[in-house]
Amino acid sequence: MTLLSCTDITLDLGGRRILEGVSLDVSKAEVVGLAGPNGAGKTSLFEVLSGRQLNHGGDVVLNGTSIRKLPMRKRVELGLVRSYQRPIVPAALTVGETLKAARKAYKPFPARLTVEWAAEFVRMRTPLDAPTASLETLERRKLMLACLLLRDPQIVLLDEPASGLTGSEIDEIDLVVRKLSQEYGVAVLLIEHRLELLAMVASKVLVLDVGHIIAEGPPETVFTSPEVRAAYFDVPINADLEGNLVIS
Amino acid sequence: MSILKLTGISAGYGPMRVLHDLDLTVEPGERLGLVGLNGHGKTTLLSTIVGLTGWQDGSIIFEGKEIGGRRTHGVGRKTPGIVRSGIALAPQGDAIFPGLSVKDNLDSGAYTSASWRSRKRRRDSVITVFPPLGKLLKQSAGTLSGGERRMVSVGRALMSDSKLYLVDEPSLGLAPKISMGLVAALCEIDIGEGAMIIAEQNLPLLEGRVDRMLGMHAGEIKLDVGEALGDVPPSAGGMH
Amino acid sequence: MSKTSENPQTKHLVGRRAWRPAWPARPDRVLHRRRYFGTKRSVLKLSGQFNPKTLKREVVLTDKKPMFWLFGLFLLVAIPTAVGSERFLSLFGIICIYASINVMWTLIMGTAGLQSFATLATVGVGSYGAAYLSITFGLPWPLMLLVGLVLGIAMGFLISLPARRLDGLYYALLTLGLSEFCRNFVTQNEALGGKFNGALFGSARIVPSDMMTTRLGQTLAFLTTFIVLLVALAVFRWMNGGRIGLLLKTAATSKEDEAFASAIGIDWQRARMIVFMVASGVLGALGAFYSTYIGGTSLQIFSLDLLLLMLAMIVIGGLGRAEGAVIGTVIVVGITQWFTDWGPWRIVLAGALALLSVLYTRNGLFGLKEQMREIRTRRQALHRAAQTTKYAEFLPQQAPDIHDKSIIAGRTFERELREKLRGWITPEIIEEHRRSPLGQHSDHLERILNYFRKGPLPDKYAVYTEVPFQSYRVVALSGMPGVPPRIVDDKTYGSLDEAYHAVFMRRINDLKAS
Amino acid sequence: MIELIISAAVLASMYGLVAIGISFTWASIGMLNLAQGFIFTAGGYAAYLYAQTLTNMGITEGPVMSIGLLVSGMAGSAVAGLFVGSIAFLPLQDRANFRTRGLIATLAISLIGTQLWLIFFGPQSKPLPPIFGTGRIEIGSGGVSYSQLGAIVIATLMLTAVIMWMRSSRAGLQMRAMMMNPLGAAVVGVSVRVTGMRVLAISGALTGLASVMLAQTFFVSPTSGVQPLTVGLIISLAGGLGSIPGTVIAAAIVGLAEALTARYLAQSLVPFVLFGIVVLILVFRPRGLGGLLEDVRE
Repeated sequence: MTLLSCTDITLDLGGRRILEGVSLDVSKAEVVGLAGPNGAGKTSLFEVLSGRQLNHGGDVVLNGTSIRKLPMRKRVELGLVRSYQRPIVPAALTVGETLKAARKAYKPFPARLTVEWAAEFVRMRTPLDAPTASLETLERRKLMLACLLLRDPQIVLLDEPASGLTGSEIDEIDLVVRKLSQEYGVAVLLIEHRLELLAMVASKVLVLDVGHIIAEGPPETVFTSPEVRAAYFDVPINADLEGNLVIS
Repeated sequence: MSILKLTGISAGYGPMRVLHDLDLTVEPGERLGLVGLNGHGKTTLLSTIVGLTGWQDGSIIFEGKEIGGRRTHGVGRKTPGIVRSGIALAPQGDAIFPGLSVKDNLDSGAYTSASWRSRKRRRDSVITVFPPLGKLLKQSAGTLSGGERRMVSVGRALMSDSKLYLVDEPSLGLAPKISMGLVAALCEIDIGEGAMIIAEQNLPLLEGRVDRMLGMHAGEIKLDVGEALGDVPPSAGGMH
Repeated sequence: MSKTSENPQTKHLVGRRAWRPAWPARPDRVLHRRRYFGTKRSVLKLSGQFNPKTLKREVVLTDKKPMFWLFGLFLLVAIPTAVGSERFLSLFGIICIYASINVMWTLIMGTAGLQSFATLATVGVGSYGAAYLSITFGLPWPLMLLVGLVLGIAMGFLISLPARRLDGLYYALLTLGLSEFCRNFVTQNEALGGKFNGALFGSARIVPSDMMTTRLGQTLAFLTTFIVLLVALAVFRWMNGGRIGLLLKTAATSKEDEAFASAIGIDWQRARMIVFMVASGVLGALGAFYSTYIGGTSLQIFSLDLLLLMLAMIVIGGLGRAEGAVIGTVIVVGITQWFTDWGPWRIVLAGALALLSVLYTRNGLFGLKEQMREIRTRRQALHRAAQTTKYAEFLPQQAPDIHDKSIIAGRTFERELREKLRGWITPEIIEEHRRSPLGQHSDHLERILNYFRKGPLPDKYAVYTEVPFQSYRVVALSGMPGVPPRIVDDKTYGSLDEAYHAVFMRRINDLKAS
Repeated sequence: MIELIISAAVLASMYGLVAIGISFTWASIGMLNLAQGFIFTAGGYAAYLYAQTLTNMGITEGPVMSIGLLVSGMAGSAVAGLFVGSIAFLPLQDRANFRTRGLIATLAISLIGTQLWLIFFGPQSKPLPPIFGTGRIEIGSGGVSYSQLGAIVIATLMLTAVIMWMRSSRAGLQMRAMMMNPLGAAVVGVSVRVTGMRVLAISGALTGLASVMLAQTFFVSPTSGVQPLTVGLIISLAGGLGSIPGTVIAAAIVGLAEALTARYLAQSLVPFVLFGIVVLILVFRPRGLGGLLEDVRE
């Protein structure tokens, strides 16, 4: 059954049309991949879905009720959480305090054990009194994920969770994504540049280009479709900078 | 005489030491690729040359003049002087001027009197390198897309009368096809007797296009790049 | 979980051991925590430890702050009561009132992070409102305090309206103008003493005016101001140290922090408003208290100079800390009220102090210790960073954090080993392995294989048989029990030897890239 | 009617000078200069000292006096601006929390400065000799005094010159570049410190001009900088910090409002009206009339 769906999302920022008529559905425990060149509007779509950007056209529905007007924190309470592309953590706190703040963000507070579970789930390996400012990218991402997961979300929006990481670090994050959907039944909407990863974990992939969905479906069919290949790979050197298709 | 000679360069930010006693010589007319993974000191090396690191030590000789030395604070205080002596930098994250038009952005790169007087000609030559900018001259730089911003940033560096061009991560954050176009354009520019250093994480982008390729690992320069990184599958470092 | 744990790496550095008072534990008594009434907070942060020198158990006080607070507050109340002169009592009374206002201001600027300069305006509204009602309707002093509280909250509500829409700086300037606005309002208004330059006297007092001529009355009046300061400090602790304070700290410093806070579901705007309302209410009540203390109020409360002086107090002490607000007040009020015969020079001195602390300290007097420590660690780290090259096998960011030398030695060894092995990787070796992945090998290849074998589990690859003798895949082990291996790529291999060789090539690549 | 317009224009041009100084400083070096009141008085006192010297030499009017007054006022304020810069800008410029610390430092300077003027010049107001003579031009029913006309003309000329210079010259481009992105400016060879001091001197000079011309009617006293500072802040707020067109429009609105209120309501209501106007503007445009720059900066 459909968990999160959005229909006909349009978004204008600073006089530019960022998204136009974007619709998507995510079912329970499903991993949906979102790919597309830079500036295609992937992150903007996340801003709309998560409620950070409320001035948009179209509707967002979670569990059958419209959350079109709800601010971000209300959506978090309903079980829709997101991460950011930049590895942000509060600058003035320690790791332990950050987790405590996440636990006490709103009532009812989850048990302390849940926090420990979440920290273990993402395999955090940092002392609790370490200031968050000194953390590296991987640990920052893990801390963010732990804070999101201790509230038992139904759907997680991950914005390039592996950006800025290398080799084995990426594997750790990938592992979290897989475990989330396969073992805990959490739906994941994933922005990702590595198509080979999407091919393995996602059951459905959407490719955005200049605010439009240009392809949608199972990864095998999407990645072999000519439009996607044109947008992503087979490009003449003097490509149009806007990311428009230049099929010569 | 070499155009740039670094000896015993160490640099870092606060307690972090990012560069470890590295030496590097750049000859006139050379196009140099600097490859390595994230966090191994490529950006710091370029920042050190123009004095934008937290602290630094070691000698940097640019055209026979010492611009380095020991410095522990005052980030960027010497940068304008160094830049004016003939080093142009297109930094990571662009650092363009969002409220100015593209034309003004480019013009601001012409900071020596000679290049300021000939700014029209220089602007035209930048546009021949990056044709899409021609249509956008009047537009405010804040409304540009990522690829266009990067072009403005690199184009601004090209506007100056510099001997040494430093380009930091031309592909970062750009879709593969856009970064390919950008790097190709960079590698076609005629640098004459000057030199250019391109720092890049994505090795295949530079392969075969630059005169010399240096690998950076953990703050040291490893010369044998082909061997160290050549077999990494292209997708691993390609899309950050 | 939420308690901070000791970081083993930062403990027991030679010469850097923090001085902590310790006394022997009573073995006959189990150490139990005393708690503040009605809260889960313990009175003193005590922890048990074993002293290896004396071979005894000790109780250690980990946080000395409460002791300093107690001592400082005791001095604040004891000195004027003991001296007992009228000048001393009134000086310390003013110190207590200003300190309470500054503590609340700190709550607004530090905890809530709102750059509001309307503090004195709120105090003044409370003060004028209470004094006016008391003079006109004969309100007794407890009701005056209540009126002040209500007026303060109302004022806080009004001021907070633009806070959501305006940027920090615009908001600061707007509120800065508010005092000027209030001052004008009072001078225009006959009922509020506009004719007498805003002086409005004759309201009810806590200590009746006939008692104020006696030493007992003066002492009593001073003690009431001290109690007010205690109340303000308690409110500060309640707001800043509690849940709301933590939530606000999460969203404190930047837009990114705010993004993080909303991502984990914190309603920081509401928390900010709560703190602001509470602080405004207390400020209004403080204004009313001021009226009951001096029996009226005057225009001086709205003056820009007083606002600047109060800002100087906060800045000298250190923004964002209650102790900074109190000490700064003691210093500045001490200078300006005690050396009255210096004329304008005393204001110059206070201003110069504020200027110096802005120029040379990061966060006032109470930030000094931290600043010194930071300078020292930075020097040490710079020194170390500039001298050694041993750390080159780490990502440069990690090196200074590693205190255990054996880790560094171990990694150095690993690096040298890897470098040596890397030098042995030749096409011949690879060809040799391709020919026979198993069995007897040359010395170099055997050593390389041995290095691969002794590696930890999580980095290892394995061969997965899809169809026996037909199709094999390379998988990577997770290294965790219960977590299945994952498939690394979509290639399949026709024979086991090919698959073995593929694994070997992957590891060779890993070795080369390391 | 004419008189109303003229007095509005005088007020607008005077306040505009101060406000543009504040706005300009904020936008280019990120420091809100609350010592602008101190700089304002410095110009007034410099002109006063000049007038004193000339009077002692026996010259009481004429071009030497008039031009000298203007120049000495501008020079005095520019020097004061440099002084503020060397205390509050240069040492703090690349430290953490520069914005807050700069704001507090300038506040402290204005606190000290007022007291110092009080110590050295005493609390009495000092008059300045007339710059533009004392005549009037009669137009229809109303008339314009020379000093009003002179103030408008000189302020307009000065503002236009500065704006033109900002728009077209290379130094102007550098300053605008620094407003947008200090790192980028450093990369293209703009020294933040040198340019910052230049900006402070220029905005100081503009303030000094306003100071001398306002001193024609209001005299010079230790606290005479407070009113222009407050109104200047209000205008730069309403105009959107950093936006020159926005500031000019806001100055016009505020000047007109002040003239209208003073004429048809009461002089004492002026602060209320001004405050109301700025609140109204900020409610509908939280970043002021021309606060586009800030949007772009993010």
